[in-house]
Amino acid sequence: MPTTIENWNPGKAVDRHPEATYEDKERLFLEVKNDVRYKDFIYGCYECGICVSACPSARFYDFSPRVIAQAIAREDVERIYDIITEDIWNCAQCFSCVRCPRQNNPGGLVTILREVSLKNGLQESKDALQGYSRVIYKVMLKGNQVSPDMLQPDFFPDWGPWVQNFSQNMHVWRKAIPMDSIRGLTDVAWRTDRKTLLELYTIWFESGNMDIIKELDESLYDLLTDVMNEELEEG
Amino acid sequence: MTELTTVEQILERKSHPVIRDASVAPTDDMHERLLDLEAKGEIVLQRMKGDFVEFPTKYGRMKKIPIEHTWHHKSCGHCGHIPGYASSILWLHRQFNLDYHDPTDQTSCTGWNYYASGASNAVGQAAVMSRNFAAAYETGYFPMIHCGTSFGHYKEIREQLVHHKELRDEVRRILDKMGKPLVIPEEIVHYSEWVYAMRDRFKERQLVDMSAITATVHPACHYYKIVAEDAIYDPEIYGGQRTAVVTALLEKLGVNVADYSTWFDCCGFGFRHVLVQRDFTRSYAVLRKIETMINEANPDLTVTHDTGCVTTLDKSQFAAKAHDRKVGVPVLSDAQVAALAMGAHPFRVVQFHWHSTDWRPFLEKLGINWQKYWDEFQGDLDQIRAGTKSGVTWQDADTPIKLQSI
Amino acid sequence: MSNDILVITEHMDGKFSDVSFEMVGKAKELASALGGQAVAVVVGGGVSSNAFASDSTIHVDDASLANFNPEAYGKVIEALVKEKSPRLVMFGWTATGMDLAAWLSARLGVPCAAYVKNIGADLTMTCQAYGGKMSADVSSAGDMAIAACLAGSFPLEAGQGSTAATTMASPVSLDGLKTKFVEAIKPAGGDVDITSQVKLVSIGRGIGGKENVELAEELAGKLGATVSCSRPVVDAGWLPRTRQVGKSGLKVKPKLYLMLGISGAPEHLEGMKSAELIIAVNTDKKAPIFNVAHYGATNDLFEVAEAMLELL
Amino acid sequence: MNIVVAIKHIPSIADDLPVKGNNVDFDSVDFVLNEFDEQSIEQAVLVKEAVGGTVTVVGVDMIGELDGVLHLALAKGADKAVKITGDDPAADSHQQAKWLAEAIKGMSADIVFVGVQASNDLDGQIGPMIAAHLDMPYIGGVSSVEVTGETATVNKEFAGGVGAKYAVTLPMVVGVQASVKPPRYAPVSKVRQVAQTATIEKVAPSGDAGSGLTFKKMAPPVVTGHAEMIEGSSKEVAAKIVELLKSKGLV
Amino acid sequence: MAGPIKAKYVEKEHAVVDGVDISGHWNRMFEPRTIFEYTPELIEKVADIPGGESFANCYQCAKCIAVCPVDIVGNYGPRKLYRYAQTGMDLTEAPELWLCTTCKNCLRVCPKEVDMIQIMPAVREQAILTGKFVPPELQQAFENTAKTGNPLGQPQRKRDAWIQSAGVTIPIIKDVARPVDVLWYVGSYPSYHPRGIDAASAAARIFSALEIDFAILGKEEKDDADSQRLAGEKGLFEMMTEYNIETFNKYEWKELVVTGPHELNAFKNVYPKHGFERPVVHYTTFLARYLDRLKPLLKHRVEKKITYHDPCYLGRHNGEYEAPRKLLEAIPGVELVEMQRNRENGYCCGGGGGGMWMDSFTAKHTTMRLSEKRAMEAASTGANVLAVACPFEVSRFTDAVKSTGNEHVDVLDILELLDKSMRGE
Amino acid sequence: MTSGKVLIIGGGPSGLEAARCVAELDGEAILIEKRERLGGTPDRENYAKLTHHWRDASEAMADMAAAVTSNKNVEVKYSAEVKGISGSAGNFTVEIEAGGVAEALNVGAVIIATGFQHFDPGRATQYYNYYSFPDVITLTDLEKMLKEHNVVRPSNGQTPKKIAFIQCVGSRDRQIGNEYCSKVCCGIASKQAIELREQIADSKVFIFYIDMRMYGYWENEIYWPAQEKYHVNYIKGVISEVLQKGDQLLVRGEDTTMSRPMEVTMDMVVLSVGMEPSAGTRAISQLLGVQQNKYGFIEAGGAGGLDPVATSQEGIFVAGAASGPADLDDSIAKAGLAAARALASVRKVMA
Repeated sequence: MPTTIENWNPGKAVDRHPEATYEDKERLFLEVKNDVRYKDFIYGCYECGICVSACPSARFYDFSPRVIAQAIAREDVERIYDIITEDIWNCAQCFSCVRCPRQNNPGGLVTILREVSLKNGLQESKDALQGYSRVIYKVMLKGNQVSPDMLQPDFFPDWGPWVQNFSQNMHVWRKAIPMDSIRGLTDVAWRTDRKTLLELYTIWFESGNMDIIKELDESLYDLLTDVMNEELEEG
Repeated sequence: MTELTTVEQILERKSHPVIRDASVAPTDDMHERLLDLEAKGEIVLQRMKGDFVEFPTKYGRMKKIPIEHTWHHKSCGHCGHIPGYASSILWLHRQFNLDYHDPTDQTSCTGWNYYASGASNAVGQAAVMSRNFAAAYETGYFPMIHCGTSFGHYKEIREQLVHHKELRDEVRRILDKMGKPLVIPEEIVHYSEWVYAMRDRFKERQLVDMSAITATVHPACHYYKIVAEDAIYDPEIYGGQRTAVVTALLEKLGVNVADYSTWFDCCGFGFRHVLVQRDFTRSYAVLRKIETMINEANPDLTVTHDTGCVTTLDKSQFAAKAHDRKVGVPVLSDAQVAALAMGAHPFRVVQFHWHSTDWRPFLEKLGINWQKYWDEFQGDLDQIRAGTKSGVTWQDADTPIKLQSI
Repeated sequence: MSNDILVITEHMDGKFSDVSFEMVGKAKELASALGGQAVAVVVGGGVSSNAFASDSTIHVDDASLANFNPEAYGKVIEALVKEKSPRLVMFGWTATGMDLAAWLSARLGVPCAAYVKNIGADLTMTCQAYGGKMSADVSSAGDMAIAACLAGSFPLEAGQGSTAATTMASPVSLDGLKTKFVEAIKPAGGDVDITSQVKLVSIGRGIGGKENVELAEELAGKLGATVSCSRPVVDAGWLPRTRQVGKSGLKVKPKLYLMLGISGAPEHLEGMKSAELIIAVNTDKKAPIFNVAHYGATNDLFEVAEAMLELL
Repeated sequence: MNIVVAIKHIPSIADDLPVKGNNVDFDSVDFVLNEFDEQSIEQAVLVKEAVGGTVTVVGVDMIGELDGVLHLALAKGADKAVKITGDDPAADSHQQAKWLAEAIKGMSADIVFVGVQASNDLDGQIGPMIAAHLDMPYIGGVSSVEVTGETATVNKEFAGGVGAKYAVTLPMVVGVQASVKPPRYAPVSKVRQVAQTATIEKVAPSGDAGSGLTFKKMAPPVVTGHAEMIEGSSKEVAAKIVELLKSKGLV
Repeated sequence: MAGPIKAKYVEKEHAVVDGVDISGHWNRMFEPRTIFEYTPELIEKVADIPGGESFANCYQCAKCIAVCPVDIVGNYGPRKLYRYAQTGMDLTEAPELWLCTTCKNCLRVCPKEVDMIQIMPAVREQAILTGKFVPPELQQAFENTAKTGNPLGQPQRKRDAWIQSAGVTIPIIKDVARPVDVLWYVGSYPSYHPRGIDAASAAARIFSALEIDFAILGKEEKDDADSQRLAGEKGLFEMMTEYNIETFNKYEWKELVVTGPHELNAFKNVYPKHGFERPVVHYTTFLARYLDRLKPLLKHRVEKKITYHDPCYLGRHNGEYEAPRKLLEAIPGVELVEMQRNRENGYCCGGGGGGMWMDSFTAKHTTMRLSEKRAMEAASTGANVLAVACPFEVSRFTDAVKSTGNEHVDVLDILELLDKSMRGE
Repeated sequence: MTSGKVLIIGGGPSGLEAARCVAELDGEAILIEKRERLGGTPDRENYAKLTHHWRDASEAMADMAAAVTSNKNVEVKYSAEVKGISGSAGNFTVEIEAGGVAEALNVGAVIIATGFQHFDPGRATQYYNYYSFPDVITLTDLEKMLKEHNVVRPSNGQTPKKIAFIQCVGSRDRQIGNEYCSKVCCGIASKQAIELREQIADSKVFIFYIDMRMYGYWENEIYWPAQEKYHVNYIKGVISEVLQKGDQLLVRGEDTTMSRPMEVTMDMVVLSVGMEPSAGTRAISQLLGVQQNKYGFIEAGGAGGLDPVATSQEGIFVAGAASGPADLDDSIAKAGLAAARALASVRKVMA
């Protein structure tokens, strides 16, 4: 096909994601806009750059909370789709950007964008969270986000010889902690009552969280629902 | 009176900073809305039972900090990766015989996962918070949050619950299923605020001279950036321009607090990044924080008050050695520093062995013979290995030790 | 005066260059026609000099001649030529022969022809001239002449043999030389040896600038080839000398020689013409390379390269 | 340090060369500076910039147009220009070398640079011949020159990327293959300024030294073969080349 | 570019620290994107060069970016140059110095009159005079112009060789030895470039058919060097100017007709500063005057859909937009369609300001050639002929239609189209 | 008792202009001023040059004061403050204390011209460290140094070579409650930047801004010359914080046109502080019972919104920056209008 002005895309043309229709992009935006938090998170942006000033991601990535706020303030549906598919996973969620003199909350907008991305099963979010699902599994099932046994030397060589030392001594070190709620536990951070976990499972189901997990990773969903349902039935 | 030069006039003017007036605070006071909701019967507002003290927040509103009868909302990161952090907080309570509750009817706030993955939603997050607060309420103890992210996250959820009826209704529907009321405590309290409140009492019982130590402070983003008006500020600390927690403690304990230009920057934790994208976390922690601190302040120690920050700043230093970056600053929490000052055992309580950046020079500078205590602790471990001891207990750890110098 | 023909052979790293054998072969042919002898001259040591099919071989061996030294070699050859008084002295038109042939010519007042491609029985020399744009037939006045011959002009095998050499000491004193050999310079380490490559993508001046070398690298990468070049590319600093094909560079014999923007100066042709498949892309349809290449195209090299990248 | 650059003004080979009798029709060709001389001038100026001294450029004025070339050399950093009023477009290398050597003799040159070769070196290069006449050592094929005191250290290139380093007691003649850096650009304003202010010393040719060669014939070479031309757009050409490579098992 | 946001990083392929293998991404460290210093002195450096003053005027309104032809295929434009200079780019040493085609579209819209037509030649001249980087291709064109009188490096004595192929007698002014009405300045590309020769031959035939009393300079003609001037070689321009003025003044003629817009610009706008003030006209303007006589000659229909590309130096620089269109409309059968960017906002072919000789250099810093962009625009109109009126353009666009896969679009000079209609080929 | 007199509160530019206008329209004016001298903020804060014709500020204020003090229709009371008010339009009794002496004035109308005060950069945490770092100063601090032709770094007395202005300090910021634009800071900063470049030839001057708000002729008279002639560097992107780095100041922000974070050292940082209602304006509003807007300025505009000097109280008018950020043009224009409206109101009652 000859290259013409219509099909040539030098990389700066508006439509970076022709694979999605405008209607799809608009639908995602409306989901974002309909979030209860939306109007607390965006007022308008006059491009002062204060949000970028302390943004850790902007130091290394071509990432800009200002652009995110501006795109959303303008309701630039195309650009917002670019952000959903390209930018949001670089945010460190530190909320340094909330110093915004307009009281926008770009980090909060990213939170909503991420949720929408997941809820709609966008491939980019699946890719971004690929290595992370074991943590989701842990938090949803155990009620703790991290546990000592997650610190495998193979996954953390960049933390130095400490990781090997730790991993060799984990069991005995865990017993040498004076707190009763922690002592001896290696697969969770602290001891949690079974009743507490059942309540947590109830929340996951009732809040619609499980639907998000289903979009993200079906097999993870199956795994979690099996365990949770079984427990809930027993409980 | 002689006429002041222009420069003298400028400097004179600068010597009288304005004390902030709560009446012109740009944000609304949440507490009035909470009282409204309580009055309408929409929520249960949990009040502090025991002693409390009050301190000004960013815009001058006074915040109540409970001293005792506290329900310790533990942090996943503390308990999972830096247990000496959690045990130091409790150890400090025990030193003053302050009544506290270390619950097992507690889940994580799940904020870490939420900020990392977005794999949850506002309702889910609010329900988790409310469930935990309801669990605390049932015990009668007042929640004290260990984790900076939980603290910030809960502050934000509180805003959302207060502002959005539909959210309250949805959360209440879920809580009803487990027979729990929708409870919001009258203040959301971070443990570092308690440490701040207790600093004079710590000072009274200080056993270790810390005047040889130069330390930098990393204020935790989620403590003071999320719902910024609900963090403690003190006109005496940085002229009220930065949060006072941590810094005030260190100054009280006689530590020389040194400033550095990237104090406002995040640690680089990134939630998901620290687990699966550590190139970013490492670069940020080293280039923006550790190296800057070394260049500008050359500290013996850096002190912070959140889970993620301790982990990130401590663990990220190692790999940067491959590029000959300047690293080697041990990282502790304010609670650990306070405990150490009061004679907590470096290993049984403070659990230094969970920290990766070399802490020995720091202890040596404090005049602490760490080897002696390490040997002692190894004895504990040997017994545990041999099965003659089930573990280290408060009994082993409670008594302050007369720290032996080198 | 004799009808002998002296062939000044050349060698490096213990091996004689091809042109030495080629000249000896030609000298034999000419000498037999003239009724003289073909005498191979070997200057310097470290080489087995019984390698030629010459009528005789003189080997001047002296420690100070171990490495090529134009001043020392010149003195030795001048003395030998004076002594032997041959009809023709043959040099290779090479990096070493170039330093000597014209010098000797001026020293002795003897005619010299360069770029010699052929020598007739009457000693008429056919020379390449004006960058290959011309061919000239010249004859020389006087009893002695010097011919500096282009490599590849005569068959190689005819010169190969095993005539026993007569070794002799230097006929002149080599004291007080102003020129000192310091050290050999080997090709920069780490870089590829283009002479051993099966496929080469070779670029010339037409590549335009250093920044465009990348395109050739990319194409070579896709082809499993290595990038080589002509002299101007090296002179401009766009590629290291180790990549230069041609007389002053390396002689290559790859299975594929894909040329981009090389017009085909004779010096370059000399280095690559025995490649098995030569494809040349050059916008100048009159470029001499098309006389040597097997396939040619006159399109823009960048476009062709980019289009090939897409296809590969 | 007296640095001399001997240059050659030679027929341009950018175009077909017309023949007249048994030689090139010199009246109908453009003359240009030998391209190796551009390298040689650059190398000379670089040496001057490194150790100080003056650069004198000398050449034989073949057709009365050498001034432009000399001005260019001056604009690029040469200090003095000398032209030998040869006025014989057919003067061969032997003749030019003789004239140049005679002219250089009076210059007390410490080092003489020449372009290693030229496309009209039918009777050999001028460098070694100048060296022979001046009784100086010569090294050709040089790609770098460094002068310290009385010694020049030069790198000579052989085939195959191999080279050798020589230390030569000055004076000497250097045949430059390539200067260490590519020849610099001389802005025309500078050249013109030079043209207005510079004086070019004229020297009458001295010494007779023909090559002793007689041209029996001069003609374009007989084309032995020609490439099979691939026609079409660049994309088509690329496709055909790729196809060809595939058919030969080369990709 | 689309796709994930990349950060710059360093990582060691092999790294073992304290006995732990952290090779590769385990030790990766990012590099900051932060601006650590501003360099206003680099703006002043440009503004201090005579001609560069207006560079400092920019207040970042960005109107220029929308119309800058280079930005459309890359990341460029006066506003950006100002910012780059403010953040560390020394324009005298940066590749950006050579990307501007002096198309003048930015000046057309600039509220602060930041004048790249003055700035670029001035700074480039500075770069050249101080021996800074000059793109090798451009250096070659300069050297060719200085040595051979034309940027192509073709022999001067062959300057009039093309007239053999014109099929009509083309008088050389030296030979006619009498005053003529029109001195036709053919130009370098029409004299040497095969596609240029096609247009020159067509022009000769048209002039003859119109019975115009004209002559050319033949071997005495040399390049106008205006583009070399804009590329920074003012000295070269002045040298050529002196020669050309002297040559023009040697003969008696009434009007100078030029084939190329760059020559028009040189002789009409710049030569007067050197004392040459004579009537100069582009061939389109000239022929448009003869429309009445021309129309009857255009006997053959040219059934083509034609789009016309405004040369920057004919249009924006010299205000001629209509004559070319009138000529095209005069050809029977022609349907004239406009590209979106036309007349004042015409898109640049990339050949101006020395761009003609920096194609591979420019290609390195843009996503596609300007000529390709324009060829695509032309193809998008559905035209099957792209008509041009600048000798740079025929060769540029002929390449461009091929490389963008639009070979079905013929690139023809208006002269060729008129000639076609006249002769019926 | 009805009175034809007009009381003008405040002796700054708008009070002076109001008094002059009342007098010139053959009215009687009483001008009360809290300080011992006239001239208002330009005088008190040692303004150097005005943006109008680059006039010397003291000279200009002296001219304005002279026009009032030399007019017999105006009575000026110094060290005077309002203590209470009663009555209504046409018949106000205003209790004042002048020079320690209490007094009751019977006036027909009141014009409030109590002006503004500069935003105090310590009022809210903006991380600019005005109170921590000596070399962080405000526009007014710099103004005085410029006036004295002695611009130095307060920390060490040395001449600063790199100076940054930070715009919108205390303005346009929901976080500190001042959402409005203070209108003059862009012009003043640019004016000072020109003066800096004149006084310190080898200085580099930067202005970090959100957008440059240059009303009317300030564009061509100040902004363009600042950039074109004086090569002041305008960088879009405001500074988020000022930090110490060695003996210099590090300013951090985003360069928004480059879309890159920036972190640059400076010798001196000037905070372009905006306007807030003066303490006098706040107090007078309370005292006179006129409505204030959410920022504390006097709510002006009247019912239709097009009466820029009307307050919520009949017979009480407002002039100058007491009703919101205003430049000298605005202040003086409003003063004239207030004078006319006040006179008209008392004459209506008198008639």
